[in-house]
Order: sequence, then C-alpha cells, then structure tokens
Amino acid sequence: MAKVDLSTELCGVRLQNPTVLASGILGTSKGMLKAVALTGAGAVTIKSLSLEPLPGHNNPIVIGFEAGMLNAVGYANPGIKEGVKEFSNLKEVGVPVIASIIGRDVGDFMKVLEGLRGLDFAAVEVSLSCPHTPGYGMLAGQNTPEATKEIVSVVRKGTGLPLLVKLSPNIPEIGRVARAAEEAGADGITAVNTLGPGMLINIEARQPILDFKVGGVSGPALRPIALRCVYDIYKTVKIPILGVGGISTGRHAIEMLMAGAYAVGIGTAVYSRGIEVFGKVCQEMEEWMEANECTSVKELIGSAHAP
Amino acid sequence: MAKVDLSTELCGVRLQNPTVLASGILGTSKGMLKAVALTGAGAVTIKSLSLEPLPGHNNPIVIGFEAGMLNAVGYANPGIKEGVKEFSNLKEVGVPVIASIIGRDVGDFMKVLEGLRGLDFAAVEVSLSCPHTPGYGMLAGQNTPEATKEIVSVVRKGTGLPLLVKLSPNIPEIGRVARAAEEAGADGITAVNTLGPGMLINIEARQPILDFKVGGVSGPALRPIALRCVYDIYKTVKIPILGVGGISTGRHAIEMLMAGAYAVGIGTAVYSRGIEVFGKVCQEMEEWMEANECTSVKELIGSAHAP
Amino acid sequence: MHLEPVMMKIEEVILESNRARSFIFKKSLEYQPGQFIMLWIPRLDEKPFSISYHGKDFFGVTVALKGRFTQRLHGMKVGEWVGIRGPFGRAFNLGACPEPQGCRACVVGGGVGMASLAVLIEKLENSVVVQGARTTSELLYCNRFKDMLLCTEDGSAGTKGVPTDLLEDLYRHYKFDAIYTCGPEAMMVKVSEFAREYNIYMQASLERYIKCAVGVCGQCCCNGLRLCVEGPVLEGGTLEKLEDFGRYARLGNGCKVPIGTYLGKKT
Amino acid sequence: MHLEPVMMKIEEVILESNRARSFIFKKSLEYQPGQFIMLWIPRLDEKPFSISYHGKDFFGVTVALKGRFTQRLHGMKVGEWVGIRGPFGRAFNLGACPEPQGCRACVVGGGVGMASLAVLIEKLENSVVVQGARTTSELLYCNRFKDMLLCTEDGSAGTKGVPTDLLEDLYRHYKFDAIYTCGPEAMMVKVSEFAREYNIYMQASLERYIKCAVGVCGQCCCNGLRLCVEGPVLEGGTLEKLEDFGRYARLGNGCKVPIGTYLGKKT
Ligand SMILES: Cc1cc2nc3c(=O)[nH]c(=O)nc-3n(C[C@H](O)[C@H](O)[C@H](O)COP(=O)(O)OP(=O)(O)OC[C@H]3O[C@@H](n4cnc5c(N)ncnc54)[C@H](O)[C@@H]3O)c2cc1C
Ligand SMILES: Cc1cc2nc3c(=O)[nH]c(=O)nc-3n(C[C@H](O)[C@H](O)[C@H](O)COP(=O)(O)OP(=O)(O)OC[C@H]3O[C@@H](n4cnc5c(N)ncnc54)[C@H](O)[C@@H]3O)c2cc1C
Ligand SMILES: Cc1cc2nc3c(=O)[nH]c(=O)nc-3n(C[C@H](O)[C@H](O)[C@H](O)COP(=O)(O)O)c2cc1C
Ligand SMILES: Cc1cc2nc3c(=O)[nH]c(=O)nc-3n(C[C@H](O)[C@H](O)[C@H](O)COP(=O)(O)O)c2cc1C
Ligand code: FES
Ligand code: FES
Repeated sequence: MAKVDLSTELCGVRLQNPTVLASGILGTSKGMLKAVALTGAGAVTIKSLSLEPLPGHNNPIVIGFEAGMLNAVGYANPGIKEGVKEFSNLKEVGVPVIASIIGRDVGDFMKVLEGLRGLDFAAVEVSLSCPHTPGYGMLAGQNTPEATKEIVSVVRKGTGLPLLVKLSPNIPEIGRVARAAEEAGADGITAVNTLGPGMLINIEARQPILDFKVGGVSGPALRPIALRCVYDIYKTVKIPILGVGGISTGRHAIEMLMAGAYAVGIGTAVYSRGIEVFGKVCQEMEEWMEANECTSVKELIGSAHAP
Repeated sequence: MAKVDLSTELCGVRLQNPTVLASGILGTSKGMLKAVALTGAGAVTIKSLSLEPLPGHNNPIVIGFEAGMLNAVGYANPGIKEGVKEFSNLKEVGVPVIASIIGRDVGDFMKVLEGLRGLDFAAVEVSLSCPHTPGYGMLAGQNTPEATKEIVSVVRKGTGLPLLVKLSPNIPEIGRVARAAEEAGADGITAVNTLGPGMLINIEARQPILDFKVGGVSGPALRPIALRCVYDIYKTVKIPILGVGGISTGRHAIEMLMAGAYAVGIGTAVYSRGIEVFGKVCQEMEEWMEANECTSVKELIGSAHAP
Repeated sequence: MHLEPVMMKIEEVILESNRARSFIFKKSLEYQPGQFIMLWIPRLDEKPFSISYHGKDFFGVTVALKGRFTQRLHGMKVGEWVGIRGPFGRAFNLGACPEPQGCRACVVGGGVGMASLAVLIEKLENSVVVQGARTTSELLYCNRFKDMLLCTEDGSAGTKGVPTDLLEDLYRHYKFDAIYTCGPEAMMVKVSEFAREYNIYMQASLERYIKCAVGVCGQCCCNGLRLCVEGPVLEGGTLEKLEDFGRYARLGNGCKVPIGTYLGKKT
Repeated sequence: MHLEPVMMKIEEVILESNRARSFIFKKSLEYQPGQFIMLWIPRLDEKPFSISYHGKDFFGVTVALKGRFTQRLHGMKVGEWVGIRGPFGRAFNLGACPEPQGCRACVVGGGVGMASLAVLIEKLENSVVVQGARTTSELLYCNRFKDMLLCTEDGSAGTKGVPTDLLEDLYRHYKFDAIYTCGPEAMMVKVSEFAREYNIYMQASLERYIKCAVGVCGQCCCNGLRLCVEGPVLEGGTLEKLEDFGRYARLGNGCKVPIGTYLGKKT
C-alpha cells in the first residue's frame, strides 16, 4: 500500500489520513480519544464543551432507524472547568485533537476559549448548528449568516489556533453562511452538523421515542445533503472544509473529498461499523486509489467540480 | 378484517383508506392512476401540471441510494392543455383524484386552475416546494411564509375545490408556513415535498450522478423529518394534513397518522416495495389495528400529541 | 443489477452497418434477453439500450445513429468510459411455448430492433429468424446469424419487402409455436395481428421514452403499464388490449403524440 | 436485539426484598448472562437493568429502589407497559475457565448486583455462590438458590461481614477455577485483588452511567473502554489496568467524580 499517500492538511494541521472523529461521538474523555486514535483516525474532535456543565436531555437520547440515527443528547458535557482537567497532556492521544466548543453568546465562547489556553489542542471548532439544544446553535439562531458573522468575528480574536466553524445543513443557502464565517476570519468550515430535527414515534406507546421528542438526523440519511452542502461551500469560499455526514466507507470518503472536503468527519458509522471504522475507511480509500491510479488525497479534493 | 374501518376524510374528501399516491410518482396518465387505484390506493395525485409544457432535466433524473432516493425530474409535464385531454372522465379511476399544480407566479396558477375547470378532480394541491426546478417552488422563493400567504390567498379564489398547499421540509419553522397557508384560505396542508436538495457523486466519473447535479431527497431518509414537520404543523393549524415522506409500511403510516396526518402520501415506496405497496400498507395497518384494539383511523390521528 | 451507473471502459467498437455500431464491455452482467440497460455519458444524458452481445465476462450494445446522444456515442473510442445502470425490465419468456425443448420459434426483427433479439436468438435452440431493413447497408449481424432470412424494402438483399410478408409461408413450412419480435411498431402490430389470427404465442419488445427506468417517474407508461417494469417485452394478449400500441407514444415532456411523430421527433 | 424500544406488558411483579422488586415479561429475548437492557418509561426516562430471570418465553428484571425512575417503576402494576431496548453489552464468559465441563466457579454478589448474576448462576453447572447484603431484609433470591452462602454486615443472617471475607476459606475448600462478581465496586476491587493474588480467572460486571447503550455517546466510558459495548463485564486482566476501577465514575453530565460520590448522587 506504500504507493498511496493518504495524508492531508486542514487549516495548517497535518493529518496522517483524512478521517476525523466527529464531535460528540465518544469524545467525552481523553481515554476514548486515545482508543479512537489507535483504531486509525487521522484526528479526533472532543464532545462539545460549554462554559457551565450541561446535564443534557433525558433518555432516550439516541435512536437508530432504517436510514440512520436520531440524537438529542442536548450537549451534555461537564463544562470547561472539568474539561480542562480531562483534556490535559493531549500529546498522549497521538493524533491532532480538535476542541469543539459551544456557547449561548460570544461571552460564553470567549470564556471557554480562555479555559482552553495552554492545552495541546490543534484547532478549535465553533459549533453554531445543533438542532436540539435550547439556547445553543440553531435554537438560538446562531446558524444565520448574520449571527455567524457576528459570533465568529469576535471569537476569532479569542484564539490563535486554527478556527473551524461548524454549520447546519438546514439552511439551503449554506454557501452564504460559509462566506460569512470566512469574512469573519474563520480558517475553515466544518460541514455539516445533524439535519432536521426529526422525530420518530413508538406507535404502541403513542409517544415520540426521544425524550426531547425531536433530534438531529445523522448517518446515511444525511449523506447526500452533506455532499451538496460541501459542494456548494467549496464553490463559495477559499478556506478548507471538513466534510461530515453519513460517511461510512472509503467510497463515501472519496466522494466527500471530490465534493471539496480536505478531510472527512465520521460519527454515526462508529455505530454501524464499530469503532474500527476509521482504519477500515482508510484501507478502502487506499484500495480504490491504487486501483484508480491516484497517489495522493490532494488529487481528489474538489475534483468533482468540472471546469 | 371487517372490524377495522380504514376510511378517513381529507378536507371533505372521503377516502376508503388513508393511502394516497404522492404527486410525481406515476401520475403522468389516467391509465397509471387507474393501475394504482386498482392496487388499493385510497386516492391518487397527478404529476404536477404547469401552464406550458416542461421538458424536465436530462437523465439521470432519479438515483437510488442506501437511505432513499434523489430526484431531479424538473417537473417534466405536458402542460395544462395536454393535461386536460389526459385527465378527462376521471370517474373511471375509481378513487378521488387530486390535481397537483405548479406555477412561476399567481398568474400561472390561475390559468392552470381555469384549465382544470369541468374536470372531475376531487381536490387541488398547490406545490410551492420543489427543490430542483428553476423558476418554481423553493428556487422561486415560494416556500417562505410571506410568499405562501400571497400565492394561496389569490389561488384560493381560483377554485371551488378543496385546496391543499404542499410545503417543503427545508424550513425549520414549517409551522409558520402552514399557518400562513391556513390564514390565506387553504383547506389542508400536504407535508412534505422532497428534502434538500442533495447530491451524489460517481467517484469513477468524478461527476454528480444527476444531470442537474442536485435533487430532492425522498424515502427513508426523509421519514423522521416529515414526521416532525407534520407533528409541528398539527400543533399550529386546525386544517387537516396529508402526511408524506418515507412511508413504506403500515407501521410508518400509523406513525404518520399519530403525528397528526389525516391521510398519508406514498411515493418512493413504489420503488422499494412495488406498485402494490398501497394494498400492502393497508393490510399491515389493519393487522396492527386489530392487534391493538383500534377500530378506526380517527382514533389514531394526532394521538401522539400527549395532553 | 446496478442501481447506480457503474463506469465501464469501451473495450471494442464494431461497425455493424453504416448506421449502427456496437460497443463491447469486458464485464459480466446478470441479464435476460429482452432487458435493457441505461447508458450514461456524464454531463450529456443517459439513454436506454438493449444488450446485443452477452457472454460470461463481457456484454455489448448495438447503437443506431439517431440524434445528439447516439452521435456522441458513435464518436467514442476504445478506452473511453461510459456509465451502465441496470439491466432493467421484463425479459422474453423462453419457456413460454408448449413444449420448451423441441419448441420452434420465429424471430422477426426490423432495423435496430435486431439488437434486442440477438442474444435471444443465440439462446433459442431451434428458431427461424427474419430480419428486415430498408436496404442492404442497414442489415445487422449477417455474419453472426448465417441462416437468417433477409428482406429489404429496396430489394437490394434477400426478398424485396418487409418481414411480415413472409410470415404466412414460414408458418406453413415451420409451424413454429412462438413468435418474438422487435422493430418498427407498425411491423410489430402486423406480427401481433398475424399471431392472433393463427393463435400463436407472441411477444414483442416495445420502445417508449425512458427516464428513471425503475418505475417511479411514469414517463414510459403505455396506458396502465410501465414499459420499464412491466415491459419492454409484452405478450400478444396484453398488446391486444393496449390502446396506445401502434398509435401513441409520449415525448420526454409527457405529451402524448402519434407514434410516427414520436419516432421522428428529435427530443 | 431490539434497537428501538419495544413496548411490553408487565405480567408479574415479585417482591424480592424490602428494596427490590422483579418485573416479569412474557416475551422471548436473545440474551447472554451479564448483558443488560434499557427500560423505557415514556415521558420519564430510560435506564439500564440486568436481566435477572430468563426462560424460553419470558424474562424479568430485578429493580432496587434508588431514585426518581426506580420509584416510578416500583409503583407500576401488572398490566402496565414499559419499553425494552436491547440486550446490549458483553456477557460473562462461561467457557473461560480451564476445563469448562467440570469447571467449578465461585459467584460473589453484593446487593442488587445479584440481579446480574442470577441467570449466570442458573447456567453454571457447578458453582459456589456467596451473597452479601447489609441486612437480612435486603437479601435476594434466598429461596431461588437454596445452597447459596449468605453474609450480612449486621450479622442478621449468615456470616457476619462481607463476602470477600469468605473467599480465602472457600478457595481452600473448593479450589474453583473462576470467579464472577457483581456488586458494590469496593467489593469487586477486593475480589479482583484476591483473584490476582491466587491467579484465578475473574470477571466483574461494572456499573457506569449509561445513555445511548450503543457505543456512540461516550457517556459510559471508563478510561478507554465503553461499558455499554466493551463491558459491562470485564476481565481481571483488564480491570488491573483500569485506572478508574474502584476510583472514578462519570455523572450524567460527564463530570468525573469519586465512585462514592457517583453512587450516592441523585442525578
Ligand atoms: C427499451 C429500449 C431499448 C432500446 N434499445 C436500443 C438499442 O439496442 N439500440 C438502439 O440504437 N436504440 C435503442 N433504443 C432507442 C434509443 O434509446 C434511442 O435511439 C436513443 O435514446 C436516441 O437518443 P438520441 O439523443 O441519439 O436521439 P434523439 O434525437 O434524442 O431522439 C431520437 C428518437 O430516439 C428516441 N428516444 C430518444 N430518447 C429516448 C429515451 N430516453 N428513451 C427511449 N427512446 C428515446 C425517440 O423515439 C426519439 O424520437 C431503445 C429504446 C428503448 C426504450
Ligand atoms: C449495566 C448496568 C446494569 C444494571 N442493572 C441493574 C439491576 O439489575 N437492578 C437495579 O436495580 N439496578 C441496576 N443498575 C443500576 C440502575 O440503572 C440505576 O439504579 C437506576 O438507573 C437508578 O435510576 P433512578 O432514577 O431511580 O435513580 P437516580 O436518583 O437517578 O440515581 C441513583 C443512582 O443510580 C445510578 N444511575 C442513575 N442513572 C443511571 C444510568 N442511566 N445508568 C447507570 N446508572 C445510573 C447512579 O449511580 C445514581 O447515583 C444497572 C446499571 C448498569 C450500568
Ligand atoms: C450522538 C451524537 C452526538 C453529537 N454531538 C455533537 C456535539 O456535541 N457537537 C457537534 O458539533 N456535533 C455533534 N454531533 C454531530 C456530529 O458531529 C456530526 O456532525 C453528524 O453526526 C453528522 O455526521 P455522521 O453522519 O457521520 O454522524 C453529534 C452527533 C451524534 C450522532
Ligand atoms: C420521482 C419523483 C417525482 C416527484 N415529483 C413531484 C411533483 O411533480 N410534484 C410534487 O409536488 N412532488 C413531487 N415529488 C415529491 C413527492 O410527491 C413526495 O412529496 C416525496 O417524494 C416524499 O414522499 P416519499 O418519501 O414517499 O417519496 C416527487 C418525488 C419523486 C421521488
Ligand atoms: S421510465 Fe420512469 S417509470 Fe418507466
Ligand atoms: S452509553 Fe453511550 S457510549 Fe456507552
């Protein structure tokens, strides 16, 4: 497999391969980050941290269905104070670690960034796009071009690390939101967060299954939407894109790169293919690239944008 | 199966059972409508008609993927003049036939409605929500609350038939759009049209597969989103809802009724389960209702809205 | 079956006639004679074609020059790539006639309709084949099917006239149990009338405008039937009741027009 | 396995002790001893419980009174419905000890930890069982496992003290090849130390806060392990290296706290 080079770069961060653990999947502890890195991920993202601890929603918070998964975790997290303890000495993880952060307002974001100072994160990901947590993301209107510009332009000053802004797929004109982030100083775009929200009902109980009733859609159902979002964003902005949504195979990852992503996030596939999904996807990419005389990831990025 | 009564009513139109052929699937000719009615549909909707003939997009216009289907038919249709010939003597179809119509502006809609006069349609469905046809629906901004109100209030005057307004799932605040339609005089809401748009790329060709590049997502991927939309709309408006999106089994249909639908549209499942899907879904509904001591559809409608 | 187009390399191009070329792909494909595939040229269009060559590890299509798409295809060379989706549709019913073993069948092809019949002919142990064309230069597979009977409208090869003129004599001579046909719809109408008169089992492969090929868009419908699912091969009994047969077809925008207009019309 | 909650009717309620009740469901369920299910009370919450009764066409859970959820559950009567998702997680390894057949195992249970061991005990041909509880009224399954050894902290039944006090004597007497344990983590730590010292194969079923139960949310993680997937049953060898074992656990919001705090804390 030596002939193929899977390494890539995302906002100046060098990755051994393009697979990245998406935020909120297993990223609750350094121990889990290590475990995921060992299975072959090129980088890992922590579960989003807020200023104060958040209990999250009651169970069920996750429910699988025939086309993917619904989740309403509700940003359960121990808050920045605990987070700082948890994520010390990140060098141990062995791959770049991205800090995902959330806030109700710029004040929150700035305080969280302050907390992160001195830790070994490789980049910061500002999530403005959760569809199921009151006071945050979509439910706080943070996913409009205007709000995005306002938040990012301030947050930008709060960190010297590469700054990724994570967008929602629920905005048809996502390109405009991406441009707003770029103009406000973002170094990259993470596209996308979960879709919807959606709902599933247990007909015997005559109740929505998720305790919060609705949750964000991820997995296969999200894949074509995420691809279109990345394709549109690639046309609108110059900064690199971390493509996330429904990726579970090497073919999916290559498709996302061709749409314009520099690296690919993987979340729900941890459920469908196990925690080893990162290594599997990398091997499948290598096999396809060899069979198709493609030697580097660079050749793939954006290659579906016909001249 | 005698004990169970599957009949329902939608804006004053009586249906033998709640399954309705969704617009754009097979509804191109009276012959196909008959064929679908024979397989057990409670009502059928014609492929949307516009004022002038539309060629639609080049092939591929439809592509299946692991979680559903992408389509960019582009409203190919022979226009109202041909349509009038095609859809004469609709009594032959044997079940109520709903006329789906589209337009670039209210003028279009009014002329199309004029053309329909004297034909035996049971209701009119105004589609303001196609995500992949320039000049129509989403791509003409018809899916905002404001545009919806403006169009519906005029169109309302153009027909004496029950008027359904078909909405897009791409608007998180879909409840507001539904209310706008209700206030403008709509008799019912059809929720939802396809999602997205989305994209799929053939990585060997390095090209989007659909010739139009993007298309609307339907089938399983859409199901939880459609359920949430219907659930929200049911909370916001009093007029009945035709719930459409990802339904392929009796359980799915019952789930949609519990979310608040009075009847359920079926489209993509014609592909996954065959044209006989309508009869199959009805039988599965009957079996469940018998097993759960539920004797009428009325008992199911909106029953997931806990007091 | 491929639900998404699979890119395949053109391994060989065969000049079949002055209007038709075959394109061979070295891939195995599950296929029954009578089915069709969708051939995709990215950023141009995707169109239906029958499979005219089929073996364990290869298959091919024979394409007649019509308009924009077939012109581009005819311009393609060995080594270039196209997408293949399918195969789709209902195949010819081989076990149809009374005693399948000794069953003798008659195959009637007209023009490029021969393409849909070629693999069928190879599968039938025992058949008599008639091909009709306008003139010699448009005849197909003459070397492939040595004892095929020919007729040309200008008499430049074989009998002067159309294949249906021969049916009566052929039947008296061969007493075949089944007729399979594909070609100009007018010809297929004649064949079906003949089969009905002599009460012979008959199947014809029809042509209508195909888009989705998976039975959802309704474009290909012929009265209540979807040509891409319930067809393209239909039985004589079905054709009898099919009002559109020999009369109407739909253009790409769904307009129902006389079959002649349809075939002529550039879309 | 049920990935979505399946509503099931409570067919029987058994009062096991003054703090614990069992709820029986007449449904068959694929299950291995040590696995757990998620029990859903719509519009309240969904929590993990071990299966403590299991037969061809029924299963049951034994629930100790803790807080909001278990209180509501204890209030439920025969005929009421709850949702069941699962079973999930890694089971006890029965074929683990040297000679499976004649293998003698020791099962050490504390408090409601007995619930996770009950079906295991029924499956082991040949085992010695010790249960510990604070006092007689909290002992479980005394009639179900007649020759189970008992100890209570207040001496009101069986030996006065905790099960681990007996291990040494038991081992001298029975020379068992494996130890399975579930109960207060402090007790399981002692058991694992004992097993290590005497080099006996050992497995313990741990408790951590479970949410998704399918290995995505990361809530249940214990250092690098997901208790809901790689656990809840872990081997002695794994436990040795598990820094959190006996020390730390995470609350529902992910805060890492001393195990004592975790067990006490209402969430
Ligand atoms: C089931 C089936 C099998 C076929 N098999 C063969 C074959 O083996 N060899 C062959 O040469 N041709 C075959 N055809 C016809 C072939 O699809 C058309 O000739 C081709 O699409 C012409 O495209 P064009 O752009 O070159 O011509 P255009 O200028 O686009 O059209 C010329 C004529 O071709 C027909 N046509 C155009 N588009 C379509 C379409 N999407 N579906 C059906 N007909 C269309 C119409 O009659 C039209 O009038 C088959 C058609 C069907 C339905
Ligand atoms: C794999 C596993 C198997 C279990 N099997 C059983 C059993 O067979 N019988 C039984 O009585 N109990 C069992 N438990 C513990 C049971 O889940 C808790 O006692 C129950 O959730 C308490 O909920 P509550 O609202 O009544 O109490 P709360 O007031 O919410 O909490 C009381 C204590 O219960 C624990 N707890 C609360 N929520 C959870 C949760 N979601 N996941 C794990 N622990 C939690 C915490 O230690 C908490 O301090 C098991 C736990 C796990 C992880
Ligand atoms: C259980 C779960 C929890 C998630 N939590 C977060 C989160 O805390 N922050 C965030 O930005 N995205 C979160 N996401 C979204 C994922 O990071 C990802 O954007 C989305 O799931 C699409 O990728 P996938 O289809 O590969 O899962 C979560 C997703 C899931 C399924
Ligand atoms: C091939 C195809 C064509 C469609 N054409 C139309 C249309 O012309 N007008 C319309 O209002 N909706 C159209 N739709 C949307 C469907 O009516 C339906 O709202 C959507 O597909 C969701 O339902 P489903 O998941 O059951 O397919 C089309 C959908 C498909 C798949
Ligand atoms: S081509 Fe779409 S239904 Fe046949
Ligand atoms: S409970 Fe979610 S990962 Fe274990």
